[in-house]
Amino acid sequence: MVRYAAERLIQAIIAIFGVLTIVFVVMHLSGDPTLLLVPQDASAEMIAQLRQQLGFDRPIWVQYLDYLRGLAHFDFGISVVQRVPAADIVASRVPYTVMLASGALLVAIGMGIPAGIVMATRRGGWLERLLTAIVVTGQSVPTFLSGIVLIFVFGVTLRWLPTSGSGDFVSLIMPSIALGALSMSTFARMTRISIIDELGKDYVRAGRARGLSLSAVVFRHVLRNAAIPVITIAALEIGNLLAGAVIVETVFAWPGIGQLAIQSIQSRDFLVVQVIVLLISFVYVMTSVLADLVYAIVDPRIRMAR
Amino acid sequence: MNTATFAIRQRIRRVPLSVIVVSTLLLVIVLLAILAPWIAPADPAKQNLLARLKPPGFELRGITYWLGTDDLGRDLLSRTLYGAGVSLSVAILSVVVSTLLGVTLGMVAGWFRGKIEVIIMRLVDIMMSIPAILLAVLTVAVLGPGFLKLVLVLGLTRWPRYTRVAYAQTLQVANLPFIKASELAGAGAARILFHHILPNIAGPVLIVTTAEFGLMILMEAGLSFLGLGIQPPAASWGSIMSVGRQYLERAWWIVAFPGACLFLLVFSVNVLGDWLRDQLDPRSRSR
Amino acid sequence: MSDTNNVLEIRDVTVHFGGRGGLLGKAGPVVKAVNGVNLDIGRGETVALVGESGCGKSTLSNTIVGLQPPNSGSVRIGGEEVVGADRRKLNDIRRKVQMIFQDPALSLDPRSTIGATIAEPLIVRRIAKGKALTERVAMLLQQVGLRPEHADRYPHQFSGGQRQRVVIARALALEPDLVICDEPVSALDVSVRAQVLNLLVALQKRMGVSYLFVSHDLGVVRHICDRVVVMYLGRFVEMADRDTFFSSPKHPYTRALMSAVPEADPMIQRSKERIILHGELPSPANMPSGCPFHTRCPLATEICSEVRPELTPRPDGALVACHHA
Amino acid sequence: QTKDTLTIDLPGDAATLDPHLQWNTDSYSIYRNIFDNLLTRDVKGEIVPQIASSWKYLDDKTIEFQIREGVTFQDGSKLTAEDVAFSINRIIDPKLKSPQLSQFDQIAKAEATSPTIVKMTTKSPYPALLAQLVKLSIVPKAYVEKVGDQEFNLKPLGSGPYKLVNWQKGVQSELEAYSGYWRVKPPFQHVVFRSVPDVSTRIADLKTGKADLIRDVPPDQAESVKGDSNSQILSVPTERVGYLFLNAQAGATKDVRVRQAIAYAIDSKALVEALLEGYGAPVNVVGAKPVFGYTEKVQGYAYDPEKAKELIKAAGAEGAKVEFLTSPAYSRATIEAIQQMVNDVGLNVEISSSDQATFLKRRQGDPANAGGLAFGAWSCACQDADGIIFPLFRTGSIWAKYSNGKYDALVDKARIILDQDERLKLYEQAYEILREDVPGLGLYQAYAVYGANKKLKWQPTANEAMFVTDMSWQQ
Amino acid sequence: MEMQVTDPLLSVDSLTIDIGGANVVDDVSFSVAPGKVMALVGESGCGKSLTSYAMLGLLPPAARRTAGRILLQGEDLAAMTERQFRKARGKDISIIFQEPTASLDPLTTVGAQIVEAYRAHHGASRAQAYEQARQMLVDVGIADPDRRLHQYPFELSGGMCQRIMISIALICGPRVLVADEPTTALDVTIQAQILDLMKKLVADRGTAIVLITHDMGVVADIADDVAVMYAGRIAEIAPVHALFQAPKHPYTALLLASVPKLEDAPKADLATIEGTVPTPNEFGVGCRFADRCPLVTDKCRREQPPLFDCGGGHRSACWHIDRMVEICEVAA
Ligand SMILES: Nc1ncnc2c1ncn2[C@@H]1O[C@H](COP(=O)(O)OP(=O)(O)OP(=O)(O)O)[C@@H](O)[C@H]1O
Ligand SMILES: Nc1ncnc2c1ncn2[C@@H]1O[C@H](COP(=O)(O)OP(=O)(O)OP(=O)(O)O)[C@@H](O)[C@H]1O
Ligand SMILES: [Mg+2]
Ligand SMILES: [Mg+2]
Repeated sequence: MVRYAAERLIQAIIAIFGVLTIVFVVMHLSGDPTLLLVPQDASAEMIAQLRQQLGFDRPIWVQYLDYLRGLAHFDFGISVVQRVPAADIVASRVPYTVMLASGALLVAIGMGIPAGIVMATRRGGWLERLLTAIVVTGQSVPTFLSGIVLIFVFGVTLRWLPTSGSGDFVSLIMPSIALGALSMSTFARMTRISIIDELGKDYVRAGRARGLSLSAVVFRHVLRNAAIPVITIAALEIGNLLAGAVIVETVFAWPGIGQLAIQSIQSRDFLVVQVIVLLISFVYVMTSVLADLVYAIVDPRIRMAR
Repeated sequence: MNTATFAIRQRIRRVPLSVIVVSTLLLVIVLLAILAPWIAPADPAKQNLLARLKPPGFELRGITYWLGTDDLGRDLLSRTLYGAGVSLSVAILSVVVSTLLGVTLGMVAGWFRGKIEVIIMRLVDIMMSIPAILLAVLTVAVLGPGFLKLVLVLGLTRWPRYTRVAYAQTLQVANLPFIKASELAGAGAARILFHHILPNIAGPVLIVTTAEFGLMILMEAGLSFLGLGIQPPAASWGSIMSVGRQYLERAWWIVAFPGACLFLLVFSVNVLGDWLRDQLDPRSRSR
Repeated sequence: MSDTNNVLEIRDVTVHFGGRGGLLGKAGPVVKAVNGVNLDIGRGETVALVGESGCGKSTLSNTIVGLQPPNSGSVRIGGEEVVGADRRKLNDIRRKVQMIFQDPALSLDPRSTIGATIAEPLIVRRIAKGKALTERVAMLLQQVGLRPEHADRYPHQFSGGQRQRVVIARALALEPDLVICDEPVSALDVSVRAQVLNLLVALQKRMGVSYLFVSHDLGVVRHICDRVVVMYLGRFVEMADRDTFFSSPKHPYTRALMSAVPEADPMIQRSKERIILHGELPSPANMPSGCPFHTRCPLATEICSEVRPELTPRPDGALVACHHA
Repeated sequence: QTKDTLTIDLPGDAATLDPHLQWNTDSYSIYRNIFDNLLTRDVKGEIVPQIASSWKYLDDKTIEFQIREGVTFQDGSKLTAEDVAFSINRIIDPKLKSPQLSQFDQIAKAEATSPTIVKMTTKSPYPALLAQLVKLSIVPKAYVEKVGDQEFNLKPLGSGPYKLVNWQKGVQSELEAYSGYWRVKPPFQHVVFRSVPDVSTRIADLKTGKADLIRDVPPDQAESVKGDSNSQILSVPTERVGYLFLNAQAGATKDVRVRQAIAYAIDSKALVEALLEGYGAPVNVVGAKPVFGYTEKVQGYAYDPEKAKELIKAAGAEGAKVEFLTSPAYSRATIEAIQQMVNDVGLNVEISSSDQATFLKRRQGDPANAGGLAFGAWSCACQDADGIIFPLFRTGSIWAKYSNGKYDALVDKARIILDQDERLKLYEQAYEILREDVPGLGLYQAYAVYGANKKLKWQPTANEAMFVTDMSWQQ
Repeated sequence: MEMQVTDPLLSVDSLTIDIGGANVVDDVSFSVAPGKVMALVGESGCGKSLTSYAMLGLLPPAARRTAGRILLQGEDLAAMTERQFRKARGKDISIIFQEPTASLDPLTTVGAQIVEAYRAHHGASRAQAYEQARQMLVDVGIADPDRRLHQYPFELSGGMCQRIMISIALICGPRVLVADEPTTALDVTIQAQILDLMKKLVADRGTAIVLITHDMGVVADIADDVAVMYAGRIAEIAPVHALFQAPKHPYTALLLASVPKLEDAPKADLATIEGTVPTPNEFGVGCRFADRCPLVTDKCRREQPPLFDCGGGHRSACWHIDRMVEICEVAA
């Protein structure tokens, strides 16, 4: 266990390091923020001067080493655009992102998995058709559209929910739905398929033969067996919900790191982007380690094979 | 007779009505997309600033705009028809790229384990932790916009999902006795992966693929929303919708028609995907 | 003992499970499935491996074909070492050895037709293709009592016994030197069993195949085998020629086995005397000291619980591991 | 009854609230209510005193400002000439790395010669000085030196009508009226600037009363605001000019006939009427009416596609590929409309959209890679032609992909003389050259369009500033 | 008649099961009285397992019961609600599946699966149920039951899994036990032990057993009556002694002849039955064994023989019961 954890940790660090390096290089290839910072009438010399002041004229590897040096002291640098520590900027957005991601995950898992179970066990009923329609809608409406439609319907027309805002529960509802809808569909479909796969197996018949109802067999045995692909998806979706929220956050003026990320990329605020990437890769690696652990908890064969 | 013919024989049995319906639908969509240049009533790029945001059925100088016009007075029907081709090819190409890459890597990682597993799975971690949007923006920044680059970005950002799914499923399937049996029969890794593991992990993979298919169209739409998708005057359903969202109140038809098409497409792909999956699973097929 | 003519040479093979500690830190007890066994099988010979369920027969079989790496020991097939062989080498060796798995339900790919399954070894070894392949498959199906039309069916469409025949057909497709048969006929009805046994024997006569034949059915064992090995808790306790074995079983466990064989005649069967084994059934995770059988042995004395008897030769050529037999 | 809290939706949050560090519209909209500037502009756009109560030129390069008395910072401390001199010297100090440095780099130094007098010297005669100083906010010397630059950015303190009480970065800035403000009594006790990037959401906020004022409503969405009984559109012509850049140094547009053809091809009236829905006015040069130097005397290009086609033919450029650079910052519809118009006369325009940073990098970089066309919406916030056509077309400037010695001489000269009539003439000549060479084409004067609650009374100004003190609430 | 002395616990009455349009099980009838063991033998694939699934109402989705009734303690199973049926399963009637490894949930410990079976019908606490399960494992001869209970199916050998299945089937003391090849994977000593356990159930509790097996030895050991199935139909049904001594159907006779015998030379050809079982879509109108039968006549191919009563509870579906002597010659 300890060895496995240590191995994973080292691999994770290498992976995160890889991410940082790739992003660093590509970001720097794509230009620097000087042009965006200067007033439009700045002269070429002025731009060069500011660039030099900000240190973007140095060779990329010097900047990279510099960055790493800072990183070694847990110094993530100061945003050239906002002139505050990059880590602070990102940190201030984390709570919002956590809220939104949890909300969306709740929608996705809370609705997706039960829907999948129902769709698998009630094949052919009207309930299955209704759920299918919902699932397909979730998969085929772009978030920028669903977001604004939600706002117009529930915010402007019905006035049930605030049109934008952040931090409180009511304003979390619509963004969570908009963001979670797609994942919800994915969960529902994956759950459905996995369960259908399992229902054909002999142990289901054996379970019923010992006097369990079909639903008892489903809940006690089938779900567990069907869990692996669903867990895989869950791990993928968590990372997705963190970084994939750009559009939802933009539409609902939700100040999460997705919005920050796109703004920082667009303003070439390198250090902020780096912190975000660091954070996302950390979370991603953690969830995938977690997923591996959960695989092992769910499936003793995987557990023993390690 | 080889394995393939053994397997393919009897494949098409009783095809349910729903599958026939959606296949027809899909075929129609694809045909419309391909035939767009011949059947579209107007040039999709032809603007008429005097006829902006006109509702379906609007007529001007003998031309009928069956689905209305957009904010530059272009014929929405023609744009939707042409947009189908763009959306479909983006989705198909990127799904194909990411499936091929992702599933192969996932199976290889799950089957060989060891070093190669670590390398592939960490690569997956790396790719997954770089937000897709960042990669998209940066790619456009470095390489410039364009259709192939779009496909490249989408394909490159999405393959790790297939890898994770294929990997997890492979781990499970690889322990089953029939895999060992085939190893004993002398089957090499390639054969085991593609003849035995692949069909047995195809269910979940197909789910991802069909889900991703719609998602790719949505991702392209998202990039269009951010101004980084297909370059105008070419249009995709996504870009039409991202324009239309500004005019939800004034001109609902702009989003409505491509939206409906997208719904039908995603629905058809899902139904077809599920059916295909069932075809791959002989147990549920003979039901 | 070492004879170059041997198809299989097993030396001191030991296989233990567990103990390493799972991912979640639960270090289970070590299951000593196979403990230092030695066995040679000559060309064209059939050796039966009998023993209680869970005594390590399948584990040993898996080890022989390289599916289960042993903790120690050596397995040579046709003179080539299986233990530690790389994939390519193993693949070469496996040409000569095939296995019929115990559980047919799980050893067939649910998504391949049985035709494809049987054809697989022929395809991958490039032995046949096209029409010849179809014919070979049809022939193999017929040999195991199935019909050529069955080739297009999937495993779930067969009964348990039919699946077992498919597994046999696949194993025989390559005409290997050695076939490890892990209870190949126990799921078959008697007439098909007879067919399969006839088939196995015919193949042996024709091609000199050797079999390691794991079975519970002593009737079958007597019919088909040249030599019998009795395994108990991961060890061989008796090894003898068929005739010697059946005429004078020596180990108390063997004798109990013999007496428990049901006769296919209600009159005889219901009046038969049986040696009933009492006492606690030990487990491979908690191996008793001394003779593994002493907890249930009617002849057990003090020495049995202290000293483990080794396989020792008896005048009639049998090897027996017992202090008293 | 007075309204206690005014909520304003901006497209973004302030990047910094240190007025010396940022010059983007959102930051400016907020911090300009926290800080007073040395000078300001009135509703008509004239430069008028603010912290400086008067000023006089001692010579071409020296100017003396009289500093207003009785002004206090929001911590109660007095604002003195020391603070003013400190502010000037701070922004020109390279150590601050201020991106605005280029606007003030003509200033050599400033010193407080008495508690109420600041003397400033420039490196050369600099007629645009006052226009630039309109952008200089006065910061408290003692406070800045005490807390340091970084802390000052987070907790700014100025002498303006509102003080910052809470800044949730990326979310909103909450301001509170400063009761000791010298000029007027601030009309609202609280002001909240929220960051709402999506315009549809801003409109929804306005309609539901979540916001009282929203900035940056695209003209074709104004309809939606007008249709709401509680909302109104406030708009004003600005000094911002929408223009088309034509690369005179590379590609098909290198041929002046092609550039002229493009100028004839564009129906800017249609653009204004159809796409801007009237929230814009045609212009004949690259400049707008509120700008000093703008002239009606130079003829614009009338829409004449036939002539355009002839010119293209003459240049042998039929079907030539022209890359049209753009970024999501610019109206997509306008770009596409221009593309179509130019294509209609026989060129082949391809739009290439990338993010703003990349757009700028290419647009300001090597001419060969700067695209044939690009759209721009230019405002120098100085209402002076020098702030427009000098950076856009003067040889060697980052934007110029054009070089004309005669033109350069004219704009260089106009830069350093102080006689306004003379300058007007020079700009007229310069505009005439630009008309001939078409390195850029003025399309329209942009309007600033705001959505507001019906009860909000406010006259927006040409410089797009948002002074809360100019607003009021009508019951 | 002996059969009428006690009411049968379970009777199957003209059961017909259809898969894809073919009657895979066709008009099968038999019954078991309390304390009796009915053995079901027959070629593999002849429909034994399907019959057993039908008895528990657990036919695979592809299969449909198209005719016939199954009566459990006189009650028609088809008339039961799903709820009643569920209550009955495991308690009134339980089954030992043929393929034990596949029939156990791979992700649940075997102990939990046994306990679950017990608790499905008894309001026992988990601890009590575990104690029961432990006892059950001892009864089926599994050493170290405490540890085994906490293991997963893949950690057990095939035979152990089979015994786990047996434990699950027996833990609630069913009135009727359907055992589908319960001892195939077991060595003879354990097999004997299991058979003893069954005999004890029969003797002590009057359990009725339907035993499906290929092992004629087991049949000889434990069965009271034997039904021989061929291609979905009952070929012959008789008390065990009668069947072994004087089979009245050619298939039975040939089947018995193919058991390896002591006096056979080693590796000599065993007697087999020529040909293969017809697939369900090849079933003709006549006797399904006709193609392989040494006694075949035209009538056999034309007409399906009914089950003739030969007295003493012995019935056979053959037109040529009187010519059985010939068979004995063929077999010898
Ligand atoms: N799910 C299914 N789909 C199609 N055919 C099936 C299915 N299950 C069983 N069959 C067919 O039904 C027939 C009877 O099967 P069954 O399992 O009852 O045989 P069995 O008598 O139990 O054989 P065995 O002794 O080998 O277990 C076989 O021919 C088999 O191929
Ligand atoms: N993967 C495994 N992990 C842990 N223990 C195992 C594993 N496989 C087998 N065992 C244990 O090893 C021992 C030997 O098992 P094996 O399958 O070889 O028995 P067997 O002789 O084939 O029995 P059967 O006749 O019942 O098939 C058993 O105690 C079993 O529980
Ligand atoms: Mg075994
Ligand atoms: Mg069966």
